[in-house]
Formats: sequence, structure tokens, C-alpha cells
Amino acid sequence: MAALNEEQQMIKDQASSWVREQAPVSSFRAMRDQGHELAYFPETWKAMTEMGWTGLLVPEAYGGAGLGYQTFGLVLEQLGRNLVASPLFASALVGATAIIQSGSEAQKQEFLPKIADGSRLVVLASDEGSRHDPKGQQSVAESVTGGYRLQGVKRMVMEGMAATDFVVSAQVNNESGASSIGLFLVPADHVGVSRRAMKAMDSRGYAAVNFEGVELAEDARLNGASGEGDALDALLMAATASLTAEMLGTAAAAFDMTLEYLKTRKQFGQIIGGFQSLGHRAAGLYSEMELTRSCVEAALKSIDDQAENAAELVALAKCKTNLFLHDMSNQLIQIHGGIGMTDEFDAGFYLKRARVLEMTFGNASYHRDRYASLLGF
Amino acid sequence: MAALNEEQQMIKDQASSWVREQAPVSSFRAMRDQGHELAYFPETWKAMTEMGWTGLLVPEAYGGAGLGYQTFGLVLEQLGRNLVASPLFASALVGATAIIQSGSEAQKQEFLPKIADGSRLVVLASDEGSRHDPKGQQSVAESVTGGYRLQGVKRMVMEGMAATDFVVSAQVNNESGASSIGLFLVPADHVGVSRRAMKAMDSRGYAAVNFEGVELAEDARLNGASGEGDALDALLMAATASLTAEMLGTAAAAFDMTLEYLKTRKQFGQIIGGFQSLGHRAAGLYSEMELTRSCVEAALKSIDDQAENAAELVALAKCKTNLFLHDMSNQLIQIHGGIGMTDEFDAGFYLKRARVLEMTFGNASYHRDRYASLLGF
Amino acid sequence: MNDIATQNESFRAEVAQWLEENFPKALKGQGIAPFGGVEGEISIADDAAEWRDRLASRGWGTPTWPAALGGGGLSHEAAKVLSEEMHKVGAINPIPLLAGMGVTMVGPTILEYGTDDQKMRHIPGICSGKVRWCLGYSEPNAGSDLASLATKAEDNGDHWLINGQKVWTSGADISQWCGALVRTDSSVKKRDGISFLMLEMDQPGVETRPIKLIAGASPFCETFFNDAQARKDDLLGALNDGWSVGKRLLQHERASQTGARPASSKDSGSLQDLAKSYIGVDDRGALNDADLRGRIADHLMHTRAHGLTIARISAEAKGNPEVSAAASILKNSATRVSQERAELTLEFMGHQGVGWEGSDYSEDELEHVRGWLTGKAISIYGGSFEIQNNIIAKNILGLPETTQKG
Amino acid sequence: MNDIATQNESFRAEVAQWLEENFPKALKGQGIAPFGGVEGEISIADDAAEWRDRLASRGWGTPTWPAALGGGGLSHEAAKVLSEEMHKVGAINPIPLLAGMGVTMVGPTILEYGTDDQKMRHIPGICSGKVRWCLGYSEPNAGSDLASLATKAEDNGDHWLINGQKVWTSGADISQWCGALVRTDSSVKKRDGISFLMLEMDQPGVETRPIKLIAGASPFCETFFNDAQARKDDLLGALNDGWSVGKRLLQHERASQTGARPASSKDSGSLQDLAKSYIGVDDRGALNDADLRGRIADHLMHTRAHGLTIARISAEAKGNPEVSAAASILKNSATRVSQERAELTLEFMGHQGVGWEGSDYSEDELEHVRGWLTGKAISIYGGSFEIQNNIIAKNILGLPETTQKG
Repeated sequence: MAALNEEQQMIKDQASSWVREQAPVSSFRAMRDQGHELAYFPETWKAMTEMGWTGLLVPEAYGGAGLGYQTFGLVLEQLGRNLVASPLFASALVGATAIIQSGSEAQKQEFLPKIADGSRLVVLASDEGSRHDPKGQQSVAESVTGGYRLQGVKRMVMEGMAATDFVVSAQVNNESGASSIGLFLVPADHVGVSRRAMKAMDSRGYAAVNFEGVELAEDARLNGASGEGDALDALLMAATASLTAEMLGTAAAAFDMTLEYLKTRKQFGQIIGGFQSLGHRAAGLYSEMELTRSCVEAALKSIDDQAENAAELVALAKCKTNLFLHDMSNQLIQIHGGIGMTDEFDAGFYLKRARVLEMTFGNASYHRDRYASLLGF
Repeated sequence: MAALNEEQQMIKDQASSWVREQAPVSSFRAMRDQGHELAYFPETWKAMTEMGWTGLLVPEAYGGAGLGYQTFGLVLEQLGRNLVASPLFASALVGATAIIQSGSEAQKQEFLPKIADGSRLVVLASDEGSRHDPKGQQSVAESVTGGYRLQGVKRMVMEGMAATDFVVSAQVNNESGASSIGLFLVPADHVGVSRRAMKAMDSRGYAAVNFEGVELAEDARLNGASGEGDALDALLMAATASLTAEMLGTAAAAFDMTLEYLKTRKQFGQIIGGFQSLGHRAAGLYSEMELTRSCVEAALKSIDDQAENAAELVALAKCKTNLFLHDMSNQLIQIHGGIGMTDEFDAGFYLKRARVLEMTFGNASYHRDRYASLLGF
Repeated sequence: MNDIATQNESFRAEVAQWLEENFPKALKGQGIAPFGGVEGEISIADDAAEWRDRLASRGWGTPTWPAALGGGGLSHEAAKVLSEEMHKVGAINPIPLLAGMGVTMVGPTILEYGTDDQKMRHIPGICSGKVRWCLGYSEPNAGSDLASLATKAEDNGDHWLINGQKVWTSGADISQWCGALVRTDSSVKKRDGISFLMLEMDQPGVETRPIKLIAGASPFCETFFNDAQARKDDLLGALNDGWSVGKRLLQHERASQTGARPASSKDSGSLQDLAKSYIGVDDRGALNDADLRGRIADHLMHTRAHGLTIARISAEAKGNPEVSAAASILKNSATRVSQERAELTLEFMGHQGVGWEGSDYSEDELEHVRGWLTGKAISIYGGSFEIQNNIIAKNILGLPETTQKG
Repeated sequence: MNDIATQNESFRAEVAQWLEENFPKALKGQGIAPFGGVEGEISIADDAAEWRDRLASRGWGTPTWPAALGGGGLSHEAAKVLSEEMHKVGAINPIPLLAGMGVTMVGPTILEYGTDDQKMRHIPGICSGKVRWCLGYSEPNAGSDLASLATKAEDNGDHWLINGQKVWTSGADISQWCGALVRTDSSVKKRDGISFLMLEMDQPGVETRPIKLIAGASPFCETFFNDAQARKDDLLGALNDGWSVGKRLLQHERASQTGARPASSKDSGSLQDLAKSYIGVDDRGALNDADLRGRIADHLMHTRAHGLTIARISAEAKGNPEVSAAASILKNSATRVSQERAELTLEFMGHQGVGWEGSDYSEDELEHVRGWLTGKAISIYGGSFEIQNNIIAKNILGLPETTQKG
């Protein structure tokens, strides 16, 4: 754990005790068993709003705390531990980032205060096909008089059923004929927008959202701070780095459950953690977790610092957390044996959530390739 | 071990006891320490000739035993166990195969009886750059009146210093202007041929051979049974399959040494093989060896049977033996600890030999790619 | 052609003709689902029942078992011919599926250890496909360390009285009989006081409760014995010698698990073609994800090596699929093949590989996901991955025991 | 800027000026080879000796050690400034290299456990770079199980009499002093009868014999003690308490090994550029071997993660590179980085990666091969890979001990 300042330590402690006391895994289980439409409890969301987490990133001028990604990461890690379901990541991190990074002053004034108070849920609608492929957008925003006409289908939109607004990525044709990717703010109740819930294995909230000839004004576009082409890339970098903090929390909880089991389960007359092959496996997993944590923290810091090597560090962190969470979730089941296979025990939740997180914003192959390209080979 | 017929069992038993009694690893060590120019002892070669191994592949009509690759593989596996150095593989297997597969009747009559009696050493000169890349030949055989003019530099030519003749691969321009790869028989003492020893880490015999405007008659070419383009490919398949048998022997001996050590070395008051992490590691290696053996035997059989799927099985066998020998040679050192690091102990010989064998005829990446291509993806 | 070969060929013709006359074409390629929501008695469709009965009338559901007991009395070679001919016409033998653990495990063990009376009473029912067996082995505190089991059987004069709890009794809720390991002597070392008992499931003292798994509904149950009873003469093997009987039965289980099963029953197409359909290929026909391509190639190579090893070991045993020490190697290797395939499939399906239900995912996709989850158990049951490695280290390699005796 | 920061910046200026005046530019970027064929006394070139002596006169070869004993008396922050400034001008501190195990291991342990007299007698020599130390730990039958060592030291009234054999005494043939673990009581449990003794190497009872390794000549020796002697007051720590002294010393060793070292000293360019030079790139600039590219990327990511972890742990310890439990994690991780890099390098060099000698291979290529072989020892010495995992499992994770106590 990187050295924290006082404020960060406080936020971390608060998140940790809230998650432990108010959001045990049994709460996620209850949500799953009910088949809740939104895939989170409104009271959870309310509590988060009250603790100020929804405004963590939002600058003070717009009603938030103006803190950074490292701080937000501390909260996400704790939430990841207990698989807490809420739109916090999708809106207060991803949505807020989109507007902070690329919004006009008017857009900031309109959206940021409401993201911070939890009254608007602004989420990214970008992925389309079966793979994360931001450069391969099929959605198109056609230039028309006074604005754009948006056409496309987005899938696996996080908290897409709860969202009040979408940040939609789409190909835009420049005057020169070349095409780039733009981001557009589209209200969920806009004419031409329809959505349906997607039921993924982690029982979280996803939607497929259809944008059918959606007519948008000029000012619906998020123009981007550093040239239009980079808006989606910059957004995905911050989102991906932050997601790795949640993933680390999920993996760390899986590790802790496993370690606890190794220390208590007896077979053949001894504590199974005393079997060297299992002890060494735990040692290997712990070591990998330590390395992964370093990457996650470095990635978050690079986003806060707007560091030049942020792209490398984010690819590194996502690849490493993917690999570690993959192994860890498999070992969680394997070491728990039969009990791990039962739905009554929580291990399956972690395994299913792990695979969704691995795939989100690019799997290990995607980021391995990206890392190699960034390093010039 | 596949079920053997009586003749195969006899040859295997003979090889096994000869290697054990006449060719211990200390004999390889003596050769290395002397820095022997040929990198093998002539008496070793003489013994092999007398046992008839040089004629194992050669058809009876040309003075050999006319047996197959599976049978030759039994001998190679035994030789691999003790790192026995000789030109048996290079000439009696690779050289003989080239002529059996692609030679004219006249070439067979001239070379095969002498390969079988050990008086001529015919070896393949094909690799050039730092990677095995048979399709990327830079050597050229230019059509000239009455024959060819050969130009090129070949490296890592097995037993190239001892060879009496080379089978040289080179690009040949067809009448249509398209180019294909041809094989040419070139005496080592031919005008324009020069060679020098290459000192590789396995202390075996290699040469860099220079072919400088070598003038060859039409009948120096091995025309190939199935069209000129396939001659090198068919030769490499048989050679690679056979090499995996030697590799398996080398890896199996490394496994046996390791297992023996696990059963005798004491640390912390107990036999180290009783430490579960080492016991499981040994179990994993043994399992991998069993799988590898199946691939090696299947590849050899597919060559004997001229099976349609031979190319797949050879790529499979080489990739699997590469990976297993790699791991096994590393574990040989690791499990032996400090003693394994000393030159006085034999482990280093196996490690060094392992890397050369892995690289010969293509590393794991090469064959993994080939396998995927053969399976159409 | 030698005599045996001639006999086989004439047998082949006989089988082909019999199949032509007796196999209902409508059942081509169809198994008979042994699991999934079935409660009480097994009920199957009429034509399936007809096919089962016709096959059983020849003893061909259990072709190598003695004809006098309802088996086919065939040699292993002839059984192979039968299997090949059935495969040709798409005929699936339903009897092993219907008999639960009867054909693969309990039957062979009864044939080996049973009295003549036990064979006469139990084997024909298994051969008929009408009596289903489950196994009572694991207990909540006796998983990999089976020998510490606590379910007790007391000698009550004319019957055994059984009390305790089993878990992972696959199909207990739909089985007629159970082969259970029970403690018959608590005064001796763990392994030495165990017996193998056969008992009827349909009695007041037996209660079963299905277990929901991470993949959803499952064939597994918790099974509770409260003063359940068994006949005095239904002890298999000697009193307190159940450990060796039970271990032998597990060897039969391991042998039956060495073939790698696809993660999903729909998984018949080639993995590489499926991957191509999700990821596409470049202009030389190679998968558009080089990294994944290499890992799929590695997996397919391992799969092939596994298949070649089964063939080699079987050839070395001259066609007799004898239970061998290699079973542990093959079990772990099969596990790797199955689990790796399932993970790779999920991976290349990407967003489509994380679905749980609903129309956004194809049936195949959803089955792949469930199969992936179910497959996580392969490295746990039937002797976990770790237990198999212990067996290889100790029994094959002769390394010292690392664990205390169970 | 706070006071400490101001002090550091003024110290930075002082160092820069001192280096300008004292560092011989001819030595820029040059280490002073501590190993390799040197026999008897260490002889080094005149300008190197001059540089060593100038640095030692300020105590800056051992900057954080007490000034009264010949060290620099600097804070860790100031030492970092010194190191940064030296790095800027390409000045390498030769004293840790020259003192053998003196600076990295023996010195810190003497500072912790030594008497004032021992500190006065031994520390200044280490600080000067003129007294080289080796370590007598391992024995032929006491490798990872160090506690079973047999070399005996008897109390002979006015001196210790030492008999036995050590192996892997690195630099024993060129060292003036040796820190040895010896058995001083055979009547008690293995660890309890061990003491840490310091003795001179230049005496009749000590004989050294270099060990040839798989990579060729090596710094390692076998060392034989035949009635060798040590002063009575050269026992470090209490009698029979050498195990804790020796263990502490090993923690210093582990801490010094957590940085991944390149397989070869020539290995300064980037791995990916080297790979490109052998394999070439396609039209999008990607390495022409997709499979290898993925594995190199994985390796580079692990390398970076390792570096980030060292930085993180050091930051958490607030710049004080304290010996911590994390050392075992970093040792194994560093091993993986080094060995993986060496294997990948060999692999992409292909035919050029299997050379042993001769003009067919470049000097760099040959060094890569030797470095690859030498590097196989990293997972063996200083607590093997397996021992580190035992330590992590037991000390960090709190799992039960799996091995009998040594």
C-alpha cells in the first residue's frame, strides 16, 4: 500500500468499515436472489452519495471533493472486496471523468453537480461486438444541419438500465473525409433510444442500448481537451486504471478467504495449509498479489499525474490484474474443494465476477499487445 | 513405450546395454575436455558401424537393414540418454534419408552402401541465419550450362567437419522465373568448398561451410520423389521426428538423475523427495514426459507410414519435446542445487545440450505456429 | 487373416444387421439425459425405453460382462467392434447413463468382490438399465481425506443400521440403490474400520437434498441416513475391508474419467473454428489474435498428446483397458484439457462468453458458460488434482509419503 | 522547502563539487572487477586505487556507516543524494565490490552484533575497501539445510581451533577475512550449538580450492580448515547464538539480491531492441514472431512490476531500506526476472544463442550464454526458491510449518 495522506487514510478507513459492516457479500447474494431489475439496492446508492463518494472526482467548483483517482481507487478496492453492486464506478468515475476530461463549461455545470449528488447517472456506452475494440466502432454520428444523427447498438453498457444519460462513442466523419471517434451525451429518454437488460453471469447491471436515428444538437458532443481523437482513449485509460483497483480488491478478498480456509480446514489429520504444495501455492499467489498491487497503484498515480507513460502503466496494470484475478479465482475454487463448487458458498460469485472484470476494457491479450506496441516492438 | 516387435526389442536392448557399458557420460566428458577436433571418438563411430546402426535405414538392396524410423528412434533415444557424440544422426539418419527420399538410382548406388558401412559421412547443410527458416534460404544454385553454380554460407552444419559430402539446400530459379528450393550433393573436398569448426555450447561437432561459386553437374541434384519443392520439407520432417527421440532420451535421463537425487539427498532430516512441493513437481514432470513420449512415437510412426497427418504430428512432437526438455533441464539443475551448478557434475552438459536441441530444426514458437497453420487457424 | 480377425469381421456383420433391424433411427445421436430435474423414478420416452430393452436383451449395454448375469459375454475386441458399429449409425448406449454409477463403478466392483448371490441379485438390474446406483463416499468432513469418514453402520442382528451424512452423492435423488462406505469399527485406525455396504434408497431412513452448484442445478445431493437399514448379506467384500473395495472402485472411476470431456455437450465443432467465428482471421488465415492463437495451439497440442497417450497406454495393455497406475496421470491431464478448453472458449467469446441467461446470448454460449463452471469440479472430485499428484509421486515414482496416513 | 530539504540540496552541491575535483574521469562508468582469475592479493590499477582511497577518506564507500569507524555518517536521504550525484558523473563506488561480503553483509552484522572492540578492529578495514571478506556458510551436506553444518570450533584456551569444510565460499581465495558459521556445541539441537566466528584466511590451517562451474571459472571455492585458528574475541554475538547472527546476515544478503540483475553485464540495451535486431519487425513494427513477442511483453511487464514493487516497498518504509519480510517475495521475483530474461535472450538469438567460443559468435553473444548459465544459481543460493516460498508461507502468511525444524 502506498503511503497515504491523512485524507486518503480517512476515506479508506471509512470505506473499509462501511463495506465490512453495511455491505457484506450476503447483501450481494440477496440482490442476486431477488433478480433486482437495477442490479443494486437504492439504499446502497444513497449511502454512497451521503458519504460523498459520488463527488470524489468532481472538482470543488462543481460541488465535489476534487480528489484524484488514487483516492477513488481506495474506495473501489474496498467495494471490490465484497462485490458491492452500485453505479458508483459507472457514473461517478467513468461518467464524471468523461465530462471532466472532455466537457465544455456548460456541460460541466449541467452534469457534474448532479453526478456528485447522485441524481443523474451518466454512463459510458461504447463496446459493441464480442470484443473490446474501441478503434473498431461501428456506431456512426453523421453530421446533419445543426448537429448529428446517431446510429448504433451498444452492448454490455454498465448500469445501462439505471442510467439517466449515456456518453456514447461513435465514428464521426471529418470535413476532410477522415473519420475519428467522438463522444456524445445522450439522455436515456431521448427519442430513438431504447434499452433492455443484459443478464451477465456476475448478476450486475448491464444493458444493450439501441440508438436509432437519434437527433443530437451540436452541443451534445464532448469535444475533448486534447483533440477529438483522444477523448475516448483518455477516458478508457482512467476508467481502466480505476477498474484495476476494484479488481485488486476482489482478488485480495479471494486470497484472504483462501488463506483463512488453508488455516482452518483439516484433512489427513492436519491443517491443509501445512501441506507444502498448498503453502507454496499460497506463497506464489501472495507474491503475485504484491506485484499486482504495485502496478495498480502506479497506474492510478499516472492518471492523477497525467504522466507521459500512463498508457504503458495502465496496460501493465490491467494485464497483471487480469492474470492474477484469473488464477486467484480458480484457486479459490480449487483449494476450497467441493464446498467451493456450491452456490451456498460465495466462491462462485468471485469466479463469475472475475471473468467479467477480466473481459471489461480488454482482456490480457489485448493489453499485452498494447504494451508491446507502446514499447515499440 | 509402444509395443515393439522382436527385432525392435533386440535393437533397443543392444543399444541400451551398449550405451550403459560403453558410452557413459564420462566418455562425453573426456571428449569435451580433450577439445577433440571431430567432437566424437572414431572408436565410437566404428562400434556403431559394427552394430549395424549406420545401415538401419538403408534398404537391404543397398547394403542396409531397411528398417524404419521407429526402430532408429529406439537407438537415438538410448544415445540421447548419455549424450553420446557421433555422426550417426547426421549421416546415417539425415543424410541417408535425403538420398532414400530424393536420390536417383545412381545416387543411391553410389552413396547408400557407403553410408551404411560408415565410410562416407553425408550431412545436411541447410540453416543459414540465426533462426531455422528453411523457406528463407539465401543460398542460390544458379542454372548454368551443364549444371549449377552454387553460392552460399551454411552454419551449424551437424558434423560438418567430419563430413565427406554435403546435402546442400539452395534456391533454384525455375524456367518460369519462380524459385523453389533444391537439394544438391556436394563433396566436402570440392573446389570452392571451405569449412571451419563452430564451437557451440554442447561441445558437439558443427561447422560453418562456405560454398563459393561451386560448379556442379546436373546429376548433383537430388530431384525428390514428389516434386522438387517438397524435398527439403520431407527431409526435415523425418529428421525432426527422429531428433525428438534423441531429445526424449536426454530428457528422460535428466528425469532419472533428478528422481534418484530426490530419493537419496537428505535435508532437514528427511529425504527431499518427501517434500510435497518437490514430489508434486516430479509428478508433473513425469506426467509431461509420458505425454511427450506418446507424441514422439506417433511422429516416428507417421513418418514410417507416410501418414497424411505426419506434418502435424512432427510439429506436435518437436514442440512438446522442446517444452519438456526445457523444463526438465532447468529442474535438473534447480533440484540438484549447488552441486548441479558445478562442472564436475553432469547436469550442465544436459542443460547446454538441451538448448541446442531445442533450437535445432525450429524452436517451440516455430512449431507452435506451424501446428496452428496446419490446423487452419 | 487369422481366426480371431475372421470372427470379429463376421461379428461386425451380425452387429450391423442387428442394429439395422433394432435401432430406432429417430434416436440417432441422442443420449438419454440422466440428470437434470428428474425426480423419483426415471421416466424416459417410449422409443428410448424400447431401444434400452432391446440392447439389454442381448446384454450389449454391458458387453464384456458375463452373459449369465445379463451381460454380453463379449471379448474386448468384439466389444470394440460393437462400439464402432454403433458409432457408425449414431446409436448411443443408454444403459451406462441410466444405471448411474452402476455400469462404470459399482458393477465392476461387485463382479470382482461380490458373492455369487450378490452378483445374481445386483448385476442383472444394472445390465437392464432399470436400476440406478449412486455412491455414498464423501462426507462434510471427509473430502480428499476419505478415510476419516464418520457414517456408522451397526450390526443389528438381522440387518445393518446406518446413521450419518454423505455429500456429493450424485443422483441420490433418482437412484434405487447406493453403494456406501460406512464405519463398522471405530476402535481401530481410520482405514481399518470401514466397510462397503449396499442399501436401498427407497426407505424411510434415507433422505436426499439436491445441492445447487455455482453453475446452477446439479445431480449432486446431500444424503442423510437416520436409522436406515441394509440387508446383512449386502456387505461387499469382507467386514472392515471396505477401504480396499472402495479404493478399487475409485480406480474404476478414475479409468472412466481419463478421457477429456468437452466442456459442453454442444462442443462438437473444432475449437479453432469456433475461435475463428468470434475473432476472424488475417490474410494468411491466421487467427486475428496472435497471443490467443499461440495459446489455443498449445492447448490443442496438449489435447492431442493426451489422446495419443490414452491410445498408447491402451495399446501397451494390448487392448485391455486395465486399470493402471497411469490413470492418475491421465486424470490430471484430462482435467487440464477440459478446463483449459473451457477457459479459452470463454476468453475468445469475449462479451458473449459472460452471459447467464436471456436472448442476448445463444444457447451454445450459455451452455459453454455453465459447462465452464461445472468443469471446475473435475480437478476436485474423483481424487483431486493434488491427490493424483500424491499418488503419482508415491505409487509410480516411489517417493516417500508426504502426508500422514489417512 | 523545509530544513531537511535545504540541507540535502546544499549537500548535493557539496558532493557535486567534490566529485568534480576528485573523481578521475578516466574511470567513468567503470567498475573494478572483483572476480575472475585474481589470486592472492587484490591488485587494482593506480587510478582506481586513488579513487578508492579518496572516497574512503570521506567514508563515502559506506556512506551511512558511523563516521568514527570510517563510514560517512550520512542519513539515508543524504546517501541517496550522494548516490544520485555519483550516478550523474558515472562514478562507481568500488568499495562494496572490493570488500567482498564486507559492505553488503558482514559489516552491517558487525555493526549490529559486534563489541566496540570488534567494530574498531573490523569496520575501518571494510570502509577502506582494502580488506576483503568471504563467508563460510554452506557445507557439502548442509545446503538449504544450513543448520546441519558440521565444521567444528573448539575452545583451545587462548584461541578457537577450527576443523571442517565449507563450500560456495565466494572469493575465499582472494579474501583476507572470513565470517564462518561453526559448531561450538554438538550436544544440543542443531541450531542451538552454532556460533559465528571471524577468522583470518592467511594462515596455514586454511586452504582454498576454486570451483569450476557450468559457465566456466567462478569466484566460488571449497575451503578446508585443518586446525585453523581464530582469536577468542572474534566470536560475533554470543556463544552458541550464531544461528540468529547468521540468519540476520542472510537477511542483509537477501535485501541486497532483490534487485534483478541483468544476465550479462553487457545487457544494458533494451531487450525488445535486441530481439528486434535478431528477428526483425513486420510493417506495423511488431516483432516478427508473435508468440515470442507475447512472451517478451509478459516478461517486460513482470520486470516492471518487480521494479515498481521495490519502489513501493521502499516508499512505504519511508526511504529506509529496512530488511523486511517482503525480501523473500522480491528475491523470488528478481530470480524470475533474471532467469526469464536470460532464457528469452538465448531463445531469440537462436543459433547465435548457443555459442561457447570462437569468432562465429560476438562477445556479447558469448557473454549472454555464460550469464544465462551463471544465473541458474540465483534460484539456489541465498535461500533457494523453495526456501523463500517456505519463508513466505510461514512468516508472512502464518501457515503451519511443513518441514521439520533444522
